[in-house]
Amino acid sequence: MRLAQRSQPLWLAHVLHRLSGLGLALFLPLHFYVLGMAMSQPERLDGFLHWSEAPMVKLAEFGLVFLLAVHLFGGLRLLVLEFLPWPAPHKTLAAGAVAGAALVSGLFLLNAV
Amino acid sequence: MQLDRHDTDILILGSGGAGLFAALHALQSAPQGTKVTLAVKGLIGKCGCTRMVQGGYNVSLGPGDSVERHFMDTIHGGKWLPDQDMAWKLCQLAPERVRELENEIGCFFDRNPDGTLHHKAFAGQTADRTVHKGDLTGIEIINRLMEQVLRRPVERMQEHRAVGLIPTRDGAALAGVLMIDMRTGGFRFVRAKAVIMCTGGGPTMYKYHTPSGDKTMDGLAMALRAGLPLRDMEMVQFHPTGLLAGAHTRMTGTVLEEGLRGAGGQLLNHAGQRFMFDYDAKGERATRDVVSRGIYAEMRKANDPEQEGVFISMAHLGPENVAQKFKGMVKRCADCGFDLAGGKVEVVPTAHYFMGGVVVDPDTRTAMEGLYVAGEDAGGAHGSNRLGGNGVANSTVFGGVAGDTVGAEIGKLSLRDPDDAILQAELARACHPFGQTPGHVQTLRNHLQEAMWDHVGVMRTQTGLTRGVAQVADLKAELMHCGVEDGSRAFNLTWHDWLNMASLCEVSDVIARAALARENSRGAHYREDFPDPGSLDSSFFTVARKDGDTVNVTHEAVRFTIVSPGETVLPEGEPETLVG
Amino acid sequence: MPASGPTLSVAVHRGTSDGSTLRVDHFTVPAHDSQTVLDVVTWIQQNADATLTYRFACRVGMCGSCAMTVNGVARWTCRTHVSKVIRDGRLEIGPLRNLPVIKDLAVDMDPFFDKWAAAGGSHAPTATRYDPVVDIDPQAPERVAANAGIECINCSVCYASCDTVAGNPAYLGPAALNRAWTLVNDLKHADTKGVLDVVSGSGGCHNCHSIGSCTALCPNELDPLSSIAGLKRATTRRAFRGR
Amino acid sequence: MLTLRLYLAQRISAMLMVPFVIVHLIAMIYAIQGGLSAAEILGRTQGSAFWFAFYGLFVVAAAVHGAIGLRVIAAEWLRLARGLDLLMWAAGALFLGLGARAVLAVTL
Ligand SMILES: Cc1cc2nc3c(=O)[nH]c(=O)nc-3n(C[C@H](O)[C@H](O)[C@H](O)COP(=O)(O)OP(=O)(O)OC[C@H]3O[C@@H](n4cnc5c(N)ncnc54)[C@H](O)[C@@H]3O)c2cc1C
Ligand code: HEM
Ligand code: SF4
Ligand code: F3S
Ligand code: FES
Repeated sequence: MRLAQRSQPLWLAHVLHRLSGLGLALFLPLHFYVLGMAMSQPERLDGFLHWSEAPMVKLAEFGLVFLLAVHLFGGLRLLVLEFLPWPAPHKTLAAGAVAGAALVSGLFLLNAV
Repeated sequence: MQLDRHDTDILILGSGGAGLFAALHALQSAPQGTKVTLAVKGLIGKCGCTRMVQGGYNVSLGPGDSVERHFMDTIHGGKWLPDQDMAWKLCQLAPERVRELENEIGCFFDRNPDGTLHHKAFAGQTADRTVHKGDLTGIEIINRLMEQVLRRPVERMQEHRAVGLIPTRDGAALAGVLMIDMRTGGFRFVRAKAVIMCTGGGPTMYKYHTPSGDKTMDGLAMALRAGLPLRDMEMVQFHPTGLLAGAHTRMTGTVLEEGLRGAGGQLLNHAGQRFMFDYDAKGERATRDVVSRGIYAEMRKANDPEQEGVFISMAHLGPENVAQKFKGMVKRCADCGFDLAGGKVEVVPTAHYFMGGVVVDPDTRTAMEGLYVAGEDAGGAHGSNRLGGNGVANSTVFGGVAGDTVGAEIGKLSLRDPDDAILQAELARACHPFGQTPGHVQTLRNHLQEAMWDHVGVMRTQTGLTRGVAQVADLKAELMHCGVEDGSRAFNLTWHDWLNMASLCEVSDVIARAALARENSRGAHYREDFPDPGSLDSSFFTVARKDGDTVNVTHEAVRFTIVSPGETVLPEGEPETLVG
Repeated sequence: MPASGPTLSVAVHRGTSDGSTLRVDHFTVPAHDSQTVLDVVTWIQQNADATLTYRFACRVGMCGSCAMTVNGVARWTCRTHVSKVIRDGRLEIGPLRNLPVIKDLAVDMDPFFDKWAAAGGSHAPTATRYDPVVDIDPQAPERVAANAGIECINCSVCYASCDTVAGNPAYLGPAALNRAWTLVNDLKHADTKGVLDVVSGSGGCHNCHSIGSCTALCPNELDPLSSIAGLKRATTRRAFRGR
Repeated sequence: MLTLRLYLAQRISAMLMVPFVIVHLIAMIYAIQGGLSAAEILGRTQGSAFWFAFYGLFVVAAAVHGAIGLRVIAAEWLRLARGLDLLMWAAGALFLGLGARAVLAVTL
């Protein structure tokens, strides 16, 4: 049976947060690895950064900032929920977090293009 | 046939207020190492009626109230028929039990703004003495009790249905209980040094009824077959306002709370007119039995198949106000499609509580060694009528008493061997439907419920009751030819429907016969052909016993051991009532 | 039984947890105005398939024994009007998730109650039946917090709806933790420390990801999500106070 | 499988990262204007004690936070029971090792 309870906003917020966290955790080693090149082979780092002009890489980069923004606001939402004894309107909080994340990544996208 | 055998020291049947308190008190008062087993037809704490208690618990802890006052109200409410020693014990121990619930079990009873216990008013009482947790008091009491039991070393037999009390060969004592493990469909015979029966009666043989679906008079049917005397069996309490939503829904019959009438709710007949003032000066605020009879009379007058019941209307009190004050009720009605706050809801009297039961002494002992009975299964404490709030007091007080009594006596009791012939007969009885061609059990149940409602219900006559007895006998015979498919017996609800129906038929017969035997009108029992209450001084109660294949009903005089009609135990100068 | 008049098309999940006999049966059930999902199931057992197993007791939303999965959502079936959940004339009814199935629509609720007990879920007395009932200010913040969560009917709807329970069998789950929170706020409770200890353990409140299906679906409108957040705060505060 | 201690570590590291991430995001939005180059990055960060401390702490927090996060996901989505600790420590070590190298590379 399809689990229809999963269409409630807080469930979506949770999954979004988890996927963004997972994405970040997988990307992070790669990011570090690339930056680490600055020490041993700066020219390869530059080479890499040149690619970043390519649309594909731009998209990926945008994706990462998006993930970070989504995860940041989702995380802030959770921290507020857990540590400030606010009453029930959690859904508003979730919506706010999504809006914030959209704003930041939108800004980034505008800047990037 | 496969029969699993099992031994224990103390076996408790049922997990309502009586069963759970029996378990806790047995553990407290029996010697270390005594094995306590709790067997129940449903899940522990999740079945039975104690959980459904809404109004609350009567206890004389309020300002100015006293055990004496609570006792006198109970005697007056029961129209001088209660066993006075039991009624006294009920009122006397209720304060201790409420303190135990609050202090040891952890209940959250509602408080006044100054922090003291809140006592609300309940009909027919001369003091505000009903403690409660909102209007879901039963959930609070049973959840807290259940938690205490779950964390203690109690052997659990959930979804185990007791089907027969099996005596020893000489018949003097109880050897054990035959049960069906409902989940596997297998039989299990449990020997015990002592059995505390708390299966909670339950008048669900009426077309409209309030109790939990698992309650079908199994305990009283078993006691009857075991030859035990049953008293006050004609006394069925009807609640005036049960929801009427059609025969196809289990919602039908469920209670719309008393407080609706208390707050000013109006009852309207088929013509849309108020009628209760034709029957009583207090109108809708009259006592349960009076209002039930008023509604029943109006229904009979109209005799309208399109609209069986009458309407309760609250809208004149302001829908928002009603929705706020009776939040739970309004939501419950809304869930099944009715607008209680703004519209009208069809209601009908509904069988609510069974005053009759096994004859016990005030310490819950029965005529059979090793068998103790407490709660709604036991007769005597309420006489002909139960005060609202005395039901849960009765089950918790006497459940605890049973646990204490058994705990103290268990050392002198031992395991006994059953009469194998009776054991085999009970096994055969339970398996009977598998030998017949499958039929439709529910149709028979519907017919039984119609017959009891029409002939052995709110208002009774000799002709009607006689017809009732005959119809019940016919249905019993039909049931014996109505089979159940013998596929898998594991969790086979239809088999249990059949067994439920068998218990209900047996007890329905006794109710009708006891009602025939009482040729006057007291409390819940109303005879149109004998509307007079009879002389109070020569009050009697009925005692029914199985004798071969029939049931004999005799009269026994009420013993006024504490107070006689016309007297009171209230100290001189005490006002008649504390409520204004 | 042939049905005249409007009907519902009902799919019912059958079988036991061991999976050997899992199947879905289809029934056509007469539709009525006031009809709950429990009534639909009852009709099937009484008129179409006498072997169908389900559980109920009170039939008015007080005992919490009738919960099932209805069109993908866990619900108390005795208080769920068909019109509220029906989709295109169809109902799909299965047992609750996250609990072993005994047969058809009846699940084994023992794991749920074992966790209730494991979360410290019972009162530890500070007084006896021979002491007076203590005064408690109904407006005291603790009492208000406890009252908000106390009226749980242990129906398991929240437990069945929680994805954390599904993924993490050791997790105590929303109902047990909600009860623990009421105990932390129970001014008469003797063992607050014990409760905070067990909810800090490996199956404890810190596993909750605030998914909130519990609060969204509790038929009694309780808010386990917030209760659990309360436990998280209380345990965190205690950790920093170094006790 | 989160106990109080893991939970606290994850939440504290998360709180710590909030300012880091915000500053980092602003810096990135600013930095990508006109394209990125190794020199540009290094010119901003190399030899700066501030950026060393900033990214150093960021990496430590991210390592702790990410490792615990992966542990939770592995437990719930992959139903791993044993090996959770190993996975967590390994992930943490990887984050920390690569991260330290990166921080050193851009700030030394
Ligand atoms: C809707 C409603 C509202 C009520 N409101 C109030 C109120 O406000 N105040 C008040 O004082 N009283 C009230 N009552 C009455 C009160 O609930 C009962 O008087 C009391 O709870 C009975 O307790 P008990 O323990 O005897 O039985 P129950 O609580 O009914 O328990 C009976 C137990 O026995 C089990 N059982 C039954 N048959 C078998 C079998 N064959 N084998 C094994 N186990 C079996 C059942 O499953 C159940 O666990 C109300 C009743 C109803 C129905
Ligand atoms: C602004 C910074 C961050 C904040 C406020 C933050 C906040 C949080 C919070 C509160 C959680 C717990 C979620 C839950 O229990 O459901 C979490 C989980 C997680 N975080 Fe972060 N985080 C941040 C940065 C990061 C980074 C940089 C990574 C990458 C390594 C990351 C990876 C994860 C992972 C993998 C999880 C587990 C997801 C889950 O349990 O559903 N986070 N984060
Ligand atoms: S919290 Fe709500 S959903 Fe969960 S068991 Fe209690 S009543 Fe049911
Ligand atoms: S659905 Fe589960 S994850 Fe937490 S908020 Fe409720 S318990
Ligand atoms: S049957 Fe009791 S809650 Fe539904």
